[in-house]
Amino acid sequence: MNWTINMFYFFGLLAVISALGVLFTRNVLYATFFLILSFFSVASIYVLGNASFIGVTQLLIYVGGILILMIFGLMLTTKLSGKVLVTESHNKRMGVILGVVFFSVLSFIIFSANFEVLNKSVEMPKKMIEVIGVDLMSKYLIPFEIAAILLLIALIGAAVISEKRKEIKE
Amino acid sequence: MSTLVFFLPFLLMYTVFAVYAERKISAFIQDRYGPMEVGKYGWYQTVADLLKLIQKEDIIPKNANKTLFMLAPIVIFTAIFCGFAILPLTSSWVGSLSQNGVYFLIAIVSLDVVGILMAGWGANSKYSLLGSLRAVAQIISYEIPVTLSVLCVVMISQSLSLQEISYQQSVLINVFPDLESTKNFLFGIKTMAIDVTAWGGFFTWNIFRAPVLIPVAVIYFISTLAESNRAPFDLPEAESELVAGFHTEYSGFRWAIIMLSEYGMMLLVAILGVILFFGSWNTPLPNIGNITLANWTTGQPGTIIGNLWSILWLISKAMLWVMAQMWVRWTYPRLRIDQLMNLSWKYLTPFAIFLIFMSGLWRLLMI
Amino acid sequence: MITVQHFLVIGISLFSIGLSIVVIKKNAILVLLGVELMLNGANVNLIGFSINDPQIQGQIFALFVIVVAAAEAAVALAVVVRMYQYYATSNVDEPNELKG
Amino acid sequence: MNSLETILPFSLLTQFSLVLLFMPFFSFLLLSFLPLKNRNGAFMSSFLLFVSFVIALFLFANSWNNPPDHSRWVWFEIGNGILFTSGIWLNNLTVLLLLLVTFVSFLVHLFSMEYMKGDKGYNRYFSYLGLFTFSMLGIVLSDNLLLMFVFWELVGFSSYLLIGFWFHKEAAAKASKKAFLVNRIGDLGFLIGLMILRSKYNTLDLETLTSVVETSDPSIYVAALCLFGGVVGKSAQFPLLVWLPDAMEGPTPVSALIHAATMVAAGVFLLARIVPFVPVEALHVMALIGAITAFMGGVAALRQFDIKKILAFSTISQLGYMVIGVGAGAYDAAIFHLITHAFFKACLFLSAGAIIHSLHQFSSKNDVNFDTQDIRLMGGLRKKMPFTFLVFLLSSMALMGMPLFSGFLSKEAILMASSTMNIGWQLVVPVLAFSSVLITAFYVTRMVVIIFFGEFRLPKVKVINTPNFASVSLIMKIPLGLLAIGSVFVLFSSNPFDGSHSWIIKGLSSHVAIHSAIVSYGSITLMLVGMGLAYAKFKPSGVYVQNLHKELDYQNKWQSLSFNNWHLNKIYDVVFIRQIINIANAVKTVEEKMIDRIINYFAIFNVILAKFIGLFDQYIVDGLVHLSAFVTSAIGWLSKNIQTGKVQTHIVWAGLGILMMILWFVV
Repeated sequence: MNWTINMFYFFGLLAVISALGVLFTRNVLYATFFLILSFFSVASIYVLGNASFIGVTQLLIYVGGILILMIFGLMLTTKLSGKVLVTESHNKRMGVILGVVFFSVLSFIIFSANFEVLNKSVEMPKKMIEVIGVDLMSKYLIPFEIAAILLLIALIGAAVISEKRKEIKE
Repeated sequence: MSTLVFFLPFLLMYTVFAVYAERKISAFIQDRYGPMEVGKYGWYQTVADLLKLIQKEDIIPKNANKTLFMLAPIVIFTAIFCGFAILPLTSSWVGSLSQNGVYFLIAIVSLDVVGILMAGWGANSKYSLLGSLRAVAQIISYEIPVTLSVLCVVMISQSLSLQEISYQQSVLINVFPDLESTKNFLFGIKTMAIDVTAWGGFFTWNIFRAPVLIPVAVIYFISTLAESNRAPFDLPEAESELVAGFHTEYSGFRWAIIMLSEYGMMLLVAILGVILFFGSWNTPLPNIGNITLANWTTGQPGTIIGNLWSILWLISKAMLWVMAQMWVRWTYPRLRIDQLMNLSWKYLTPFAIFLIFMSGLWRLLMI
Repeated sequence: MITVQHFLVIGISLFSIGLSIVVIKKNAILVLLGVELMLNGANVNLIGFSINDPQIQGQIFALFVIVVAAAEAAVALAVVVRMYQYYATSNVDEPNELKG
Repeated sequence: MNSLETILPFSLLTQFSLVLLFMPFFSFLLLSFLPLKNRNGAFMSSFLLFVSFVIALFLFANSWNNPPDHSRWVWFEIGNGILFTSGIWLNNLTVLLLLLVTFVSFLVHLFSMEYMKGDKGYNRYFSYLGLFTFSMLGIVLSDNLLLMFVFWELVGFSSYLLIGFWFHKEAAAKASKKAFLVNRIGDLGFLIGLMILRSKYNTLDLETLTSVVETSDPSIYVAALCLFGGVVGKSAQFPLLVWLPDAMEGPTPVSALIHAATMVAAGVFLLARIVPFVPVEALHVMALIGAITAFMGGVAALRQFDIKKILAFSTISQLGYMVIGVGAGAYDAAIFHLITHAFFKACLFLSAGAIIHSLHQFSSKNDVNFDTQDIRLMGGLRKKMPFTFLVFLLSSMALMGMPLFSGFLSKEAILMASSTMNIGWQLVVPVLAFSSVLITAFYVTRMVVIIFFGEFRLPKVKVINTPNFASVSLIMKIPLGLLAIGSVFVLFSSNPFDGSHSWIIKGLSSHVAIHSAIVSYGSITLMLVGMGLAYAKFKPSGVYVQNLHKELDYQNKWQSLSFNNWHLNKIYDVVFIRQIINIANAVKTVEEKMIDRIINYFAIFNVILAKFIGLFDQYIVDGLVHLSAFVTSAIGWLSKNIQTGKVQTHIVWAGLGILMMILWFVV
């Protein structure tokens, strides 16, 4: 148990620090790799939170899918001129204030709330993945199907939107 | 622990000999000798090469992004080596008894794309960048048929756990905690009522339990060739076009690690393929009446003899798979990039989806 | 013992950082990254809430969030690519035709 | 709603009468708004009128001597429950008049088709005719006084349009204005009468009024006289008879339609409608007015040289007869006279129109300019226009009251009725009525002899190259012939000497009309005397007629009196118009000298006040406005910065909003 909580702290810190890295680095590519690290840590946190399936899904979809896509997008939307890819920042004051205020308000709420009931240890199902599978195919069938349709629509939509058209503004 | 204790040293050894094997096989296919000078039949050629590589200077291009450039081989190797962590080596020796083994494997393997991108971008070379983009596009595209073919197996075996999948193909099926009363039938067709549970051997391998998996195995084989950037899908490192693709700028030890990763990838997909389709660590020999060949050549789980048999069968089957990969490499010409994508999206993926459907139907025959 | 609060703190940290990224960064891709980070923060919360739930509703919810995030990322990226084609920039503050 | 005024259902006859009513209205609308070429509009208009006429025939066949058919519905409501109804009342009187109006109107349409040929406002003319016919039919059909008043005014308006049809002629424009204004004076009386009746009896429905009005009520006496005021205006009775002669400026077929057959008869029709509840004293007053009018009109007709003016004064005189008839208690006789008069007078007008038309063509053919209506320049037309002469003669006989003609029958009936008024001052009525017979005979004979006998006098004044008349076209002859047939007795009574046996009189009243041979013989004698005197004076070989083309308008004051219509125009000018102008001038002086000055001072005061208010406005009110504007613009400036058009700024504000919500709901 001690080992678990230590791992949790480690990955939690890693997630937050690499997220901060995304925030503070000016190099776009670094930011993306920081984010990969952060998501990787978050996946680990999921695993520690007894949600290994979600953890792996996180790895598969976020790290293996979305972020790779993002890096592709980056490479497609910047001119490859050998320069270091940097992004500028603006609204710095507002962004930081907003983040800090959000963080403080939400943490104030969290620490003032009572989580006793939620923290009571309960017998968890052995085969978590079976629960998820059965639930998805019974209880959550309609959301599942809707999500499928949503994905299809997004797929087609993304293809249509990014299609090259002739009337490109110079 | 199997990963560190067994696979790391094994991977190093295997790479050395795989490179040698590759040279020799290519030589045989091209009707020549291959390395012959260093040691008997050139046995030590690869070792000598390795020594040379370690001695070589670690060159980092001036305009490269140093961090990414240096980090990339490690990331690639880590991602692939992570995959070994959940492989069941024997009936009792398994890296991580994860319930989501296959799923994790697919996820973690795709991470090497990150490393490839880092390498390609970090080198700040056009060849590298184009190579890495090609690699990534290829790997992401071929992940789809790989995942779908794996999904076929998952539908047949109703599990994501690699060890459970292994046991299902074993004569020891009833030893596994959740499978005490499970029976295997010939071709998985229950109505035929030919109980092969006690036969073991190749009768209980997945391609025999559900023959629908044979085309799935073919798809898996083709797609994993592309996944590991092997010929005929080695466009990312097409010498004639891109010098050496994303690892053009690497040299010495880092280049060695990249090559190590590539061969590691080959081994990984080979072992996974063996586990999924060809009986995992199980013996191909069935029990024939009183001659319980299967039981003899499997041993009891947990015993040393059992572990040794398991390792033998698993590794030998994987080696055969790797040999097949090499065979293909030296036989077929390289595809064009559009043919590559066509193959994935227009043929393999739809066919794999169809096979998922067929697998579902087959599964209905099994219960 | 990992409690719900542990998850929540990490969740809100990620969320706040993501929000700051969304506001601060100029590059559209980075803004998207911020959004993804915020979604992850939310997901961490969901996982945290389901650690002691035998029905693991939080996990399933998180699954759906990830699915929707994937769809969102695909479409958003397509939009960014299109924007780059059209405006020849991927900075979100440059296409300001909505400005009154 | 008044308990007596229930809603009465729509009957089939009512629906037919509505169709009949709106046919001419459609004609008006179509001709006003469709760009019709040539004579299509006239044909269409005449056709619609013919449809109306056919329906009128149908209604007549169904309603004559049958129980009245009355439909009534709520028209509008004022305030809470004060209802006004409207409806259609078909009784003998109504259908008779419907038949007359549609028939005469149709014939006038036919006649006008030829008469107005080549006029610029051809379609406009027919659309006005449609409107007029519609209004007249409305008067006839409506079952209550208010609706009738509405149509009454419409009739006034459409006659204004028709009289002033050639508005580019100053005389026509003036005449139309005069007709309109003089009618207004009478209509004021009508309106007051309506108000009295409504306030007293709470209804204007004729059928209801007949049953509720008590004739002993003094207010009904006033109301009846007020309504009679309307009649005086519309039917050109004394003292409002000045407009009718001037109205002859309109096209001649119009005069035939509205100044002989329909509009001027509307007054008599109104009297016939209200007579059941009019007190006897009021009737006597009406009879007196009628007698005065008959006499004055007759006298005024004596010395006219304009053919249409003679007919106009004759019409006034005959209308006077009708009013005498109503006043003497024989409204049936009055209506009878109305009908017969409509026929022969319309015939006379149309014949006059034919003559004028022919002379007009003659003048343009010979390229000479002369007054085509002046009888001094006519003469001898008997040979040149034989058909016209024939119909003119027949109608003239009827007008004089020659036995065997329709006019004799109706005039006899009126004279019989007037002869019952023989007490005290009432004796004036029969005396004037009988003397008018002689006068009528005199001026009619004068007119016929001067126009048709002797020799054509125009060549004496002007040089004529081709002294040939164009013959009257068939389309003009048909109406003339039909109307002339209406002047013969057989249409109305089997007995040529006794009007009381006429089916019209029988159909209109139940009481048995008295018949006195003395009255008949007396009137015939008087007529013959008048004819003889006239012939003696105007015989074609006489000195007077030989020098007629050189005759002046008048030579002595008696002639002047007749020629100038008793100097009524001059009297009104002196008595009313001058006085009113004087009063107006006085008022103007007061206005200029006193009120304007007060207003000026007030204005100066106001200007001074305004200066102060202006200062107040500038610094305090405007200051407030500027302040608020400044505050608003400041807020706008502040909020403008929120709208940067940049996504991320919006996200900041959205985030702050969510934060607020979190604080609101959670903390």
